[in-house]
Amino acid sequence: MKALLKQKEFSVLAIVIIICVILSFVSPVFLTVGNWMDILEGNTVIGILAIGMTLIIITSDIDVSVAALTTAVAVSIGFMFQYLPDSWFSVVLIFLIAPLIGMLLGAFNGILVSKIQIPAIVVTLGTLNIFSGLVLYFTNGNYINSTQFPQSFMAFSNIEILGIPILIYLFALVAVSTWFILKYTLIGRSVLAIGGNAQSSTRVGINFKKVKMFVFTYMGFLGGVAAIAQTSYTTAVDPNGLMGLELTVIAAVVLGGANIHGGRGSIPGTLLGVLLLAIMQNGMILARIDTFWQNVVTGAIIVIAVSYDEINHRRNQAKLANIDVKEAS
Amino acid sequence: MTNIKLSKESVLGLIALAIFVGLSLFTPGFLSSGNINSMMFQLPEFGLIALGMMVVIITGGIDLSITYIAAFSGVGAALMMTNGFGIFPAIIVGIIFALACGAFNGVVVSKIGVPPILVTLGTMVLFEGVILAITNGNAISGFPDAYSLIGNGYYLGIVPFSLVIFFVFTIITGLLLNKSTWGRRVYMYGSNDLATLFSGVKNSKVLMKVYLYASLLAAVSAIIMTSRYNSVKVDLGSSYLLQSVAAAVLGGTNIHGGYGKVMGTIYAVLIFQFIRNGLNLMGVHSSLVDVVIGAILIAVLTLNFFSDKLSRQKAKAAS
Amino acid sequence: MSDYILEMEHISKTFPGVKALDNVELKVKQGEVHALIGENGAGKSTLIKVLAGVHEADEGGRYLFEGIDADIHRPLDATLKGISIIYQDLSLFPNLSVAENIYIGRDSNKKPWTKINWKSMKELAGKALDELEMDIDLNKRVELLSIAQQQMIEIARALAFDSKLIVMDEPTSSLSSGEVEKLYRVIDKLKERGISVIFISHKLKELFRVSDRFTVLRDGQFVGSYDVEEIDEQQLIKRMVGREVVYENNTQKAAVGEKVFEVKNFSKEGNFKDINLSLYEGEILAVTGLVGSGRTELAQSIFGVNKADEGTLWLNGKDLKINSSEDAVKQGIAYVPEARQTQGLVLEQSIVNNMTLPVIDALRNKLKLIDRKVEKELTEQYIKSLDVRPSMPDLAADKLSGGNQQKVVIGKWLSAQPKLLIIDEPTNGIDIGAKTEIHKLLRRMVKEGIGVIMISSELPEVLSVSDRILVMSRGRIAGELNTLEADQEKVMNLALDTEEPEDKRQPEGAESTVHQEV
Amino acid sequence: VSEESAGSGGDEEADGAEETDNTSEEGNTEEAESDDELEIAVVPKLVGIPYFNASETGAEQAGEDLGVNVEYTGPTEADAAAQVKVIEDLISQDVDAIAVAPNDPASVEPVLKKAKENDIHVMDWDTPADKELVDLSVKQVDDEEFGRHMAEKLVEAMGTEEGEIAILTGGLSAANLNSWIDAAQSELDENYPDIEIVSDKIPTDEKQQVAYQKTLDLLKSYPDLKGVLAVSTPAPLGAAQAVQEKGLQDEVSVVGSALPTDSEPFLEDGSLDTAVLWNPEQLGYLTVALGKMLAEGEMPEDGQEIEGVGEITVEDDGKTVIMAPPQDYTKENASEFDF
Ligand SMILES: Nc1ncnc2c1ncn2[C@@H]1O[C@H](COP(=O)(O)OP(=O)(O)OP(=O)(O)O)[C@@H](O)[C@H]1O
Ligand SMILES: Nc1ncnc2c1ncn2[C@@H]1O[C@H](COP(=O)(O)OP(=O)(O)OP(=O)(O)O)[C@@H](O)[C@H]1O
Ligand SMILES: [Mg+2]
Ligand SMILES: [Mg+2]
Repeated sequence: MKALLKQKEFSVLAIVIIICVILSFVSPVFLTVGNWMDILEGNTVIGILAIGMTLIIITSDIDVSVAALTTAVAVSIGFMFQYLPDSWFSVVLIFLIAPLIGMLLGAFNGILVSKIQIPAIVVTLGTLNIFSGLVLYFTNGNYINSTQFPQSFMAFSNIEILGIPILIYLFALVAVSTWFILKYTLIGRSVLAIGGNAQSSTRVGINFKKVKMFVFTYMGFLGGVAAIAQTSYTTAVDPNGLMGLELTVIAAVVLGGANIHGGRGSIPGTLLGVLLLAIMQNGMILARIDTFWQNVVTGAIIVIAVSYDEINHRRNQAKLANIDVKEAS
Repeated sequence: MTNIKLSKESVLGLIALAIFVGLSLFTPGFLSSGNINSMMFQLPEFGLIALGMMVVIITGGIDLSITYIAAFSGVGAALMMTNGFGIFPAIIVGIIFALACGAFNGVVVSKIGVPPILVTLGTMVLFEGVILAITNGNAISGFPDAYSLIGNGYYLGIVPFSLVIFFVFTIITGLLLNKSTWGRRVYMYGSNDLATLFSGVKNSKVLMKVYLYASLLAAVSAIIMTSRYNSVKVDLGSSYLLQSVAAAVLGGTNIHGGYGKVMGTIYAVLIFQFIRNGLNLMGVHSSLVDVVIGAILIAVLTLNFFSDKLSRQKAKAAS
Repeated sequence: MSDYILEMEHISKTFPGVKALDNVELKVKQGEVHALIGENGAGKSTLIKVLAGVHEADEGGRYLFEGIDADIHRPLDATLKGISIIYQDLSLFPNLSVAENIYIGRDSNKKPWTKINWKSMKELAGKALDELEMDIDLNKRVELLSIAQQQMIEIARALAFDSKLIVMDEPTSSLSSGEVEKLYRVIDKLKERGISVIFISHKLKELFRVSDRFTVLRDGQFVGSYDVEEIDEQQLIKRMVGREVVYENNTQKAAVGEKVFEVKNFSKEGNFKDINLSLYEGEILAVTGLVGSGRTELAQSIFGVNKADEGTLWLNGKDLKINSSEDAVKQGIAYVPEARQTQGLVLEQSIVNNMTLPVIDALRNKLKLIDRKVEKELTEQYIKSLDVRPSMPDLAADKLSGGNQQKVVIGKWLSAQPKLLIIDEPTNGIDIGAKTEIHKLLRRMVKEGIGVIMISSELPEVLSVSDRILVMSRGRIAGELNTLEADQEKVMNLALDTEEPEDKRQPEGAESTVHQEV
Repeated sequence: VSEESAGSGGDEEADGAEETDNTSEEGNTEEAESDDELEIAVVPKLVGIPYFNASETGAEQAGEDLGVNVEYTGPTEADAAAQVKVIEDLISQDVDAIAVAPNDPASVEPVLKKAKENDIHVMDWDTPADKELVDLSVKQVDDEEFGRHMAEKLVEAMGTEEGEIAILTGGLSAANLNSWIDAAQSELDENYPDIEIVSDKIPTDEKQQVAYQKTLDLLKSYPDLKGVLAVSTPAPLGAAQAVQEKGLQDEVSVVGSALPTDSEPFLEDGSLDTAVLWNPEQLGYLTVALGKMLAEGEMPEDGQEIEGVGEITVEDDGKTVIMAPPQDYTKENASEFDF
């Protein structure tokens, strides 16, 4: 069933491997465990958001408000920190409240998309302005730094299990559970179904609006989780810190083989897309590429990757329509 | 069924008018000649980019690289002038730089068939990188005085010259879209590209021209901007990117393609202009201006939804 | 208590500006196969959509299922009551597996977090496919299947549902004859089990083969319901169209003139090979064969959308260089595709815009701008000569019924004044009335000097319309017949490929199973 | 990409932030009451970052102390075009003086000309605009001095005059960051030829997190790295965070421009050696004070004592005012400041 899907993922995988091989020749530290920990930990936020974005893109929508939404939640967390006691209870509470706030904001997007039927890119363009405007208005852009955090949260962010930072576990947990949802639950199936054919999905009784509602709310939920990850990673809340991240997130998802027209996309693919962007960032300095040329390289790799993928896709598509032509007798 | 019904665009025009009147009444200084004047100067650069974005959106695409195309074009013109060439060759080079970018987008979109949002996401980073590599991130400035007339001078002593340019390109865009065969094909392609292919339309040619035209508008905008600001840097006009998408969509352009009117986009650009200017004059915190813009975008589309629903119910009741 | 499982009475449905159904009645008995017939735009599909909860009927109707008020407001309600619909345009998920496609919808009323049991899903899907004697990998994605196989998946889904009433809207329009036979057997089985079937089709013979009762609609109105014993084909047609229609075979060979068009050594890997054909002035050349024999690919290669690997074209004394559809149109070749809605028309756009699309360059005034007036006049002229209804040039094409849409597509090409018209499945899904009109039109074009190549799978059509028949089989031309000497048997003998493919691997296509054409 | 001059990566204390709000509210009410008061507009590169918030606090305070109306407004992104629009709107409001911290000096030239034509006094602050055009130029420090000073501090912290160092910057296109970096590089070239800068300046998007990740990569890529010079306020914090995490306080020195309160946690354990900056609140205050003088037709003099700021330097041209020499914040003194 996944013959083609695998191929799509395969093309990213191939590019990732090629870059890895090059980098490991160029820089001896590239293939060290420490470097990979840094890469993974440093891309947890992008990764979590990209996983949520995958579901949205599968339903052929897009959400450009993710970074603003995540920042809004992070600022709320920072605000709450000032009132929370220094105990493990606070950390638990944050893990309950942050995703909840995220879900509320995501649900707002969801309602506008599903009930009012405004195209998602428009809705989220609007909420991007609204969320980030309000955040800046209320915070004035001021940092909330670690001196105001409960010690328990600092302790949480420093946890390492088997030498692996806690954030990587959080990332893995989000990835595995979302993969499970897509593959093994009805709602996950519905997400794929409405992306594959929206009209058919209503005919077989799938509640189109509810599913749209779900993907945006889930995106919000993950935005909440990402806000915790971001806060714990930088041990500060920076109201401008995630600005512009939404395009990176979208780039990661589509590099991972999700189809912007819907219906196709997978968690492993997205993880590869995140990884591709991550090692490119990481590799720029390791490979000692001239600062001023780094964007050229990044941009070129994105264009090449998406073109290669498209060409590949077409080739496979062409094979589909084959007729078993009779040989001359 | 054909009772007098205002088009989406006219309603938007009325909204723009209402905002204008409201602000004139309640915001001191809004209606002052100085303020009207400065709004006339501010309008063209953004309006041109929004028109370019609209044309791309009508084909069901999007051009995320458009502001970097503008910046690149500005860099081209600036380099020429700072190297002693005249204004005219500089403008030509600026336009050529932009068209080169547009052609690159066009080829990848139309020949390879990569979805525009992906192509331009990549070229956005790519063009930015190329500008950085050329300028090392520094601003280029110091243009001849005559050049600054394009963005700062007046036609006949009252109308900003840039506004005249904008007006001319608005008309050209309107004519091309509504009266030229290319424009017809753009709309048809935007609705169903397979059907145009099966009608003998060379889709790649249509698309190629779309990206070239958008980049031409970006170049014109860049010339006005560089002339107005007397300088160019990698982020020239970058804040117009998402705004131009918002303006096109607020103006009624269908984000999935097939529909979009010049007048709608112009009204949307006016609305944005009035709101920003008015709120600034009122001393509203600039973050809140963004909030208002976002809210208007959502509010207008929500209103559209409910009025559509209402008219559908009416039509039903009538028959 | 009646023995009707479904009773719909006084059903009306108004779309803005169109009364699609007007006081219609449909009553279906337990365990019967009930045919719903009517011309294009008569309202069959609309009635089915009301039945299914896709559309809500206007007030005042009565809709009972199993004797009680059906209370169906959305598709899920119908599904839960045991009503399955196989829509004209299918309802599959190309990105999901066969098993998922068959199973989907069964648990639409369950909680969203319910876990999917892949094992039981596959078991169930496997059983349904067995019943249809289909052997398809359950894990295969549906987009990899042929159209015919996809149609069968849709039927398997309805079977798997344990439905009490299954509606099939033109299920056979894309099936090969073998699969059609299979479908008949399945319908017989359903009948034995007491399941009711509503069957929509434009193929009358087929209807007489499977149906117990007919309900006829005309222009959104109920004409009547009849037992199969009490009515014959001619009477049925009369009731559908309100007049008598005679389907006459072409008995007179056209006076053949000069050669106008020639295809030489055309080949495209994986599509067709060594195609040579000629078209003479004054004749209609039919290209027929089984589904998947490569006719569409050949036509599209001539038209330039699918470039051939090798071979040359010759038209009216000139060799042609065709790299794109644009070139083809410029050289005077027109192509009416088989997929009317996706390839033939820009549905959201007006009739004018569609009709003038290929010739728009010629409709410019001195300023090189489109001359709206000329454009409109031209369109109105073709609307009139083709009798497109309603005759409103500014109406969006998606508001037209299938037959009228086809007329617009043909009008589009007439306005381009082509030298050669290739028309692919011209009457697929079109009612008898419109069908004969289109056939007459083809005749008229030939008389006016346009070369016509008609691709069709419907043998009666081929035999009645064409002058000469080319039969394709597995990407090659298997033979040529003069229509006057041809009959269905001869055509089928050529179309059936007796040789087995060397590669025994089952190709994606549906061409493998071979039965008699109807 | 935002590129504020030396935007604070800092954390205003919670009560500090509240204070800001209060003052601005009061400012607004004042505005409504008195129409005949002088109106001084102060335009930062962008609003909503800590550094410019601190200047705002100072500016509003000066407005209150000196009895002038202060309009502190700017774009939400450090975009030259957006900033020009703000200035144009201010001209429409007919203020008495406009002080601008240009995102791109050249791009504000035409609009400043226009302001002058409308009889508005124009000045620049934080980052210089075209010298010919402005009536007064307020500089927090001397750019050349500042850059060289940071380089010296870095060498001092490294304790050696040879080895590899890297330079982080807020953004590649920020003019004043570039001029500091250029000055620092000249200082190193001229006086410490054995110090090698390993790569071009590395942009950090004005984000602590990016500076952190880039520094981690640098530390891996150049294991012999001895020092990091981080220009733009979030950058030193990110660099220090990386050094702290890897426990390299003793091997790698970090020096850069940052606010003392933000730097404190890193100064404590030596992951950040010295933060060099000036007092942004004072800068805001001085800007308004000088704006008032200008509007009243006076010019400052060299060595003049400005209340609330201290003694200022006026350069030979008579219109470039330098607030104070750069200030070093270290482990020892950082806790004494509240910005
Ligand atoms: N959504 C709609 N909006 C407006 N008119 C519609 C709509 N759907 C159908 N119609 C109109 O209703 C009438 C009946 O259409 P319907 O599709 O039911 O015909 P049909 O009998 O199924 O024809 P065919 O044999 O071509 O499939 C047609 O005139 C059609 O144009
Ligand atoms: N859209 C499609 N997706 C997948 N397979 C397709 C598609 N269209 C055609 N095919 C497959 O391509 C093969 C050739 O089909 P094609 O339509 O050319 O045959 P044909 O001889 O024209 O028959 P017909 O026109 O009756 O379908 C068939 O196996 C068919 O299943
Ligand atoms: Mg129908
Ligand atoms: Mg075909």
